[in-house]
Amino acid sequence: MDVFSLAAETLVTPIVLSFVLGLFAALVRSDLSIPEAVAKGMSLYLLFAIGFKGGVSLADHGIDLTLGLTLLTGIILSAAIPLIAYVILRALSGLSALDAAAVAGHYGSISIVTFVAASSVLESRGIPYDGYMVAVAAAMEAPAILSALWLVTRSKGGGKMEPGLWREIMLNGSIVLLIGAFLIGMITGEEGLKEIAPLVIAPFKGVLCLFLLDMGIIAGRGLRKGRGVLDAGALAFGIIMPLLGSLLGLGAAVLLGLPLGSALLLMVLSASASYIAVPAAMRVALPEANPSIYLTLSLGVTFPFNLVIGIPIYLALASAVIGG
Amino acid sequence: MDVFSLAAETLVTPIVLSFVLGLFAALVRSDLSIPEAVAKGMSLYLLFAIGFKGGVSLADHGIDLTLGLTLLTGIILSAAIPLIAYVILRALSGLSALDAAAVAGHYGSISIVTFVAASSVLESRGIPYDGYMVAVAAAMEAPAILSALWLVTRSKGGGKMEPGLWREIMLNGSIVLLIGAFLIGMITGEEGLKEIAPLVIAPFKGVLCLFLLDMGIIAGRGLRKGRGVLDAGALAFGIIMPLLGSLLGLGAAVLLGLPLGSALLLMVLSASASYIAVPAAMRVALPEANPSIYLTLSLGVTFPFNLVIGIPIYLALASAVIGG
Amino acid sequence: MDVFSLAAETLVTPIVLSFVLGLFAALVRSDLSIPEAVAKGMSLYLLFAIGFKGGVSLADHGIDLTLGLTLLTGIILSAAIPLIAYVILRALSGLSALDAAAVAGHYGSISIVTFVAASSVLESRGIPYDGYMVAVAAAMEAPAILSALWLVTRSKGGGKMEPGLWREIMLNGSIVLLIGAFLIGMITGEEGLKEIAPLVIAPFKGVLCLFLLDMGIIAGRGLRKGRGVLDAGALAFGIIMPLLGSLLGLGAAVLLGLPLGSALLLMVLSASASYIAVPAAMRVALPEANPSIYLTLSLGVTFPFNLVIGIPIYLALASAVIGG
Amino acid sequence: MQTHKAKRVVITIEKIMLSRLTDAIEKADVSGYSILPVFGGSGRSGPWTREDNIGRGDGMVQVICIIKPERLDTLLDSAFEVVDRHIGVVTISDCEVLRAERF
Amino acid sequence: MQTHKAKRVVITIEKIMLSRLTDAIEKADVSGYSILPVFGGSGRSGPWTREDNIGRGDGMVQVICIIKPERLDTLLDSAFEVVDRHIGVVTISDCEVLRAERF
Amino acid sequence: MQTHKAKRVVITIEKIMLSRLTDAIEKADVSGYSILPVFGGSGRSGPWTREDNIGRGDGMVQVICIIKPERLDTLLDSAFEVVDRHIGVVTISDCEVLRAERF
Ligand SMILES: Nc1ncnc2c1ncn2[C@@H]1O[C@H](COP(=O)(O)O)[C@@H](O)[C@H]1O
Ligand SMILES: Nc1ncnc2c1ncn2[C@@H]1O[C@H](COP(=O)(O)O)[C@@H](O)[C@H]1O
Ligand SMILES: Nc1ncnc2c1ncn2[C@@H]1O[C@H](COP(=O)(O)O)[C@@H](O)[C@H]1O
Ligand code: NA
Ligand code: NA
Ligand code: NA
Repeated sequence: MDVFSLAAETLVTPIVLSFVLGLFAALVRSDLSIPEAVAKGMSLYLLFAIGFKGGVSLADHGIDLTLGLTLLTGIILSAAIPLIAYVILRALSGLSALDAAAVAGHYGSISIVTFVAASSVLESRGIPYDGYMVAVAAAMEAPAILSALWLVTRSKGGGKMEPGLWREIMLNGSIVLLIGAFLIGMITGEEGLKEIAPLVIAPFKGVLCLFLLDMGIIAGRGLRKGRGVLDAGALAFGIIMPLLGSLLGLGAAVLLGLPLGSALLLMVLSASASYIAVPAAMRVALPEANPSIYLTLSLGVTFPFNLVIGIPIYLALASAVIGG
Repeated sequence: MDVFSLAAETLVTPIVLSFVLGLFAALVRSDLSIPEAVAKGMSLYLLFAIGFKGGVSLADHGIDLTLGLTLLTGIILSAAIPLIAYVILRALSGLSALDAAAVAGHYGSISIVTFVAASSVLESRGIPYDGYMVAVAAAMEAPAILSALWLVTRSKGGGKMEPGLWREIMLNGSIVLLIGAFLIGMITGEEGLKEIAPLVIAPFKGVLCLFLLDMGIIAGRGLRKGRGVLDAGALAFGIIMPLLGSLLGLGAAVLLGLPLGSALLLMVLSASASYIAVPAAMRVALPEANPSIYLTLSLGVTFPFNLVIGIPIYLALASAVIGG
Repeated sequence: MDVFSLAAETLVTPIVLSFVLGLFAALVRSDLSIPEAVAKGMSLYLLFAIGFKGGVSLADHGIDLTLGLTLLTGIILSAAIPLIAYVILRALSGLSALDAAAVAGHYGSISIVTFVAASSVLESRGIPYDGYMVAVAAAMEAPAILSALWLVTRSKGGGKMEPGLWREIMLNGSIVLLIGAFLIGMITGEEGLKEIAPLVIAPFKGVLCLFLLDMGIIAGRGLRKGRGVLDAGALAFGIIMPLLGSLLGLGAAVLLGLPLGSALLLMVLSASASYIAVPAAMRVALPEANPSIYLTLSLGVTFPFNLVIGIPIYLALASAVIGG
Repeated sequence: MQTHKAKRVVITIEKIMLSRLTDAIEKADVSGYSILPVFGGSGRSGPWTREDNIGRGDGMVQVICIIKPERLDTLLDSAFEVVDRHIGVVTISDCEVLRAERF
Repeated sequence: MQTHKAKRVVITIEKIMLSRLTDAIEKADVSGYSILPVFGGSGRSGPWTREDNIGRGDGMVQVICIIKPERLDTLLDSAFEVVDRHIGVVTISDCEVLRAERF
Repeated sequence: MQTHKAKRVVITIEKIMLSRLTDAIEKADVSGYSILPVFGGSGRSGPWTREDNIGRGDGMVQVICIIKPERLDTLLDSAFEVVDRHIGVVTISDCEVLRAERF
């Protein structure tokens, strides 16, 4: 199956269309909005569910060496990608060193919703993937922040690590919930899953739709406010970087000998950019960097690109290289 | 089956009893309340679910001429009913021209929860209805507002359309979500439904119960505060107008040749009164009109009447006239 | 099966582990938190669901004399336990008469989540219990408050019943919803249940997990702030009192001739302490009592004890005495 | 634009006491007030946030009354009766209002 | 620490009118404002809380502008046009600000 | 009713900086503060509302301290260190308090 029919097929799922609906609503300035508490509730639900399912599937398949190696690879990718991103960004766009470093940090980290969207594409095509990829996602969240701060210190000595910030990053609610639910899934296994499957499995995709509706609304509002903030070079970066990231992920997956499904997920993790954890850390550590720039790029450009076009491309690539 | 046993049967469903529980809680001044964000979240869920299901069912049955004609009829009903309501209200009650116009606007528009309650009665009796009735519901939301404003301008020159208000009405969150979900349902069809049915179908009635609990609480509080605001004539209007509206809806349904289920829904749309979209528009366009009057009538009198007594009456009427 | 393997088995359920996760997150000062509105929404859902299911099961099995007698027993236990608790607390700890009375009131009242956790243990072991135990839970909520206030008036004349407080307690949202849903379940029976089971049955345990996650977070924060507030005697009370309460409940259950499942639930009701209704009443009636003391004891000590260790012990005890 | 002298009274109080306080305010014939949610705080009884309690009942609110200066004492007396035994803060400051006919 | 004299204008208004008010404020060239949620209140049109409406749309908000004293009249004129026919309260008080270069 | 002179300091700051600010306030030995949620606003960095972000983390809050006048400078110094590089507004105004023994 070629990329285009894959993309077309991905495009007409309720998940992607819900995102498009939210985008549309925001762009025409409808007052459609999801209450803050409900959006946060849905994100807690999604994290709990994917963590739990990942843990259960690990319990089923057992722990092996690949797990450890893949975790390590994820950490290295997360730390290395910002350095590459920074160089590209400085070459392509007119962003200041500070803003470029802040943006770069986002691309080393990950978007868990893109990860979930990719796994649901895998599921609907019956391609298996390893449960521990959820743990890899968690491991890739933070290293990129360190790299971004290092880039800033190197270039002008600012951006020193505020006391307490490191603990805040490592113990932020999303990571704790994801890892915690993962462990609960691992411990309680299929037994536990049977009890709570009607909450964590059955309505999962529906909730994901509503969550993507919210993301569409917010991305759309960001685009309305952020237009003018990005030059053409920065925009190009928002498309080129995920493609490049996915290739790095693919290379790593081949080296690790990951099967198709897990390889796709590692590509998606490398290709996606953070829009929750990293922005929060940047506001504390680099308050002078302009949030409109990194949020518009990561949420307004790269996220939709990955969701709609990127995932099918990455899957076609991975199938071609790895087979399956 | 006669109206009374139908009414009795409707009355003892969890849906209606939840409303009664909420009403009771408010009237005895219990502090039972649903958080604002949760109530709004439930209403977004309900709109998404009914829009989506409507769209899927349209995709199944295809588009035909009746759809277009029914939409047009809905718009005409929505625009015409306020004029009739205004005349009756001025005759029956002591309300000022301004308040009467504001109330009239509510009765041309619709209550989506009443619509949903009626469709769930149809479903539990196995009576089919057309998916596009959801689109008719959306189309009937706004025209009534224009009629109400026209009534005011005619009578004393106030109530000019504030700039931006018209866009706000047409693109209000509920309409955008309902129509958007309808389109998503249409595009993704049964395939899409299968993916998110565990969210949009399975728990639907349960969520509706909790939502009606909330509506009962708010209606009860409104009745406690609003007592004294309505004279006997206005109260009578709150019962007579839905009956009259349902007859207009029935007439239109017969002309259009709608089958029993869809006819009932058109009756219910004509009979029900708005308590979300129209009040908001009135606060902007007619701030001098007293909100207690229109909210108490629409939510405290007509909504419970339709929910408990109206729907069975309309169904009996429609069965007698249309058969089925 | 002995207590230890029972405890181990209870310990590794998603429900208990979710609580532990929340506790952990709070103790390491993660910012993981459930939005207020979502937590309140979940508690409304849980109350509606258990009330409804209790009512349906009563409708199935019919009302008999035991119901009335058990209700009465529950009320007596709720009123009597604070007197015993007060004496023990004054003997064991250095708390003032006022604080001791406030704490005592909490132990006469109940924790509905502990009740639910116990019923889910019964369900997973296939041990039946009577639906009306939900009504007993509701009846045991308030009498303890009266006893606590009586203890205070007796000792120093403060704590007079503020006007309106009694109505507030009897008609507080939780009681109204629990009883109301119970009645709705009774009236609509299996028919009603079939309609809303996908909401009130299927995802119940999953929601309970997320709710316990929230309780773990709050209990953990309370423990962090409350350390230093309790002396060793008070801490000991937090373990001894539930054990003693469970014995009182067991004795009453034997006298009433309750079957194993219902006996366990009566034990759990007697053993558990309130952390919602009673604290609120105490803030109004006894504002000088220190909330850290009663909240830390009831939520930080007794609740986890019952959840993890207590329930298996009580079940072992009840099985030994009643058989089953 | 024409403005009028007024007093701004802010009462920070536990939410469970709110209805008692507004009853007292109304008894003092005060024509209007607004209630602001308080997210958290700290005082002699230590720090708290709204997310600290299961029932989430024990948060605080701020009740703000804009009143004519001559009404101040009556209001303070009524409010004090409710606030007295309970935790909370009462502050008074000067302000000007537009549209004084409104209160 | 160096402070600067400023005016604190608080406009309590229905949420549905908020975007019209902020448009007016921006037209008056006011450099900044903050919006506080209002949980409930009471006035000539009776008591209300945010939980009173199905759409929960008709709550109120407080818009707070800290401005240079010389800007006051322009702001009040613009705001008044929006508030005029609608319910709501406008108060003005004195304050000092840190970092006046910021507005 | 007996009242006492006090200062009302209002610090509008990003929520992510809140715990750092309250730590600083506590280090300055300030006896109490209240935190109000801010729903949205506008400033040099443009308009925002709490519903604008996925994580919904970057909203702002208002920290209100009622303090004895002689404590003002210590508080401002401590607060300024936290607010310095970050966006936010600090205002000071006069008020009277009931029950001054409380702080
Ligand atoms: N000096 C203060 N400034 C502002 N708010 C205060 C102050 N003192 C107390 N509060 C508020 O009132 C609550 C109770 O104070 P307290 O009675 O001292 O424990 C605190 O948690 C704060 O929300
Ligand atoms: N004197 C006042 N002090 C504080 N808030 C007020 C006052 N008067 C009115 N309000 C607020 O403005 C809203 C509308 O007032 P009104 O237009 O008088 O009904 C009330 O519900 C309050 O939230
Ligand atoms: N003059 C002002 N009056 C009230 N709030 C302000 C003012 N200026 C800034 N703010 C608040 O502080 C936030 C950040 O301001 P700024 O640093 O200027 O972007 C704004 O979004 C407002 O919430
Ligand atoms: Na990445
Ligand atoms: Na209608
Ligand atoms: Na008990």
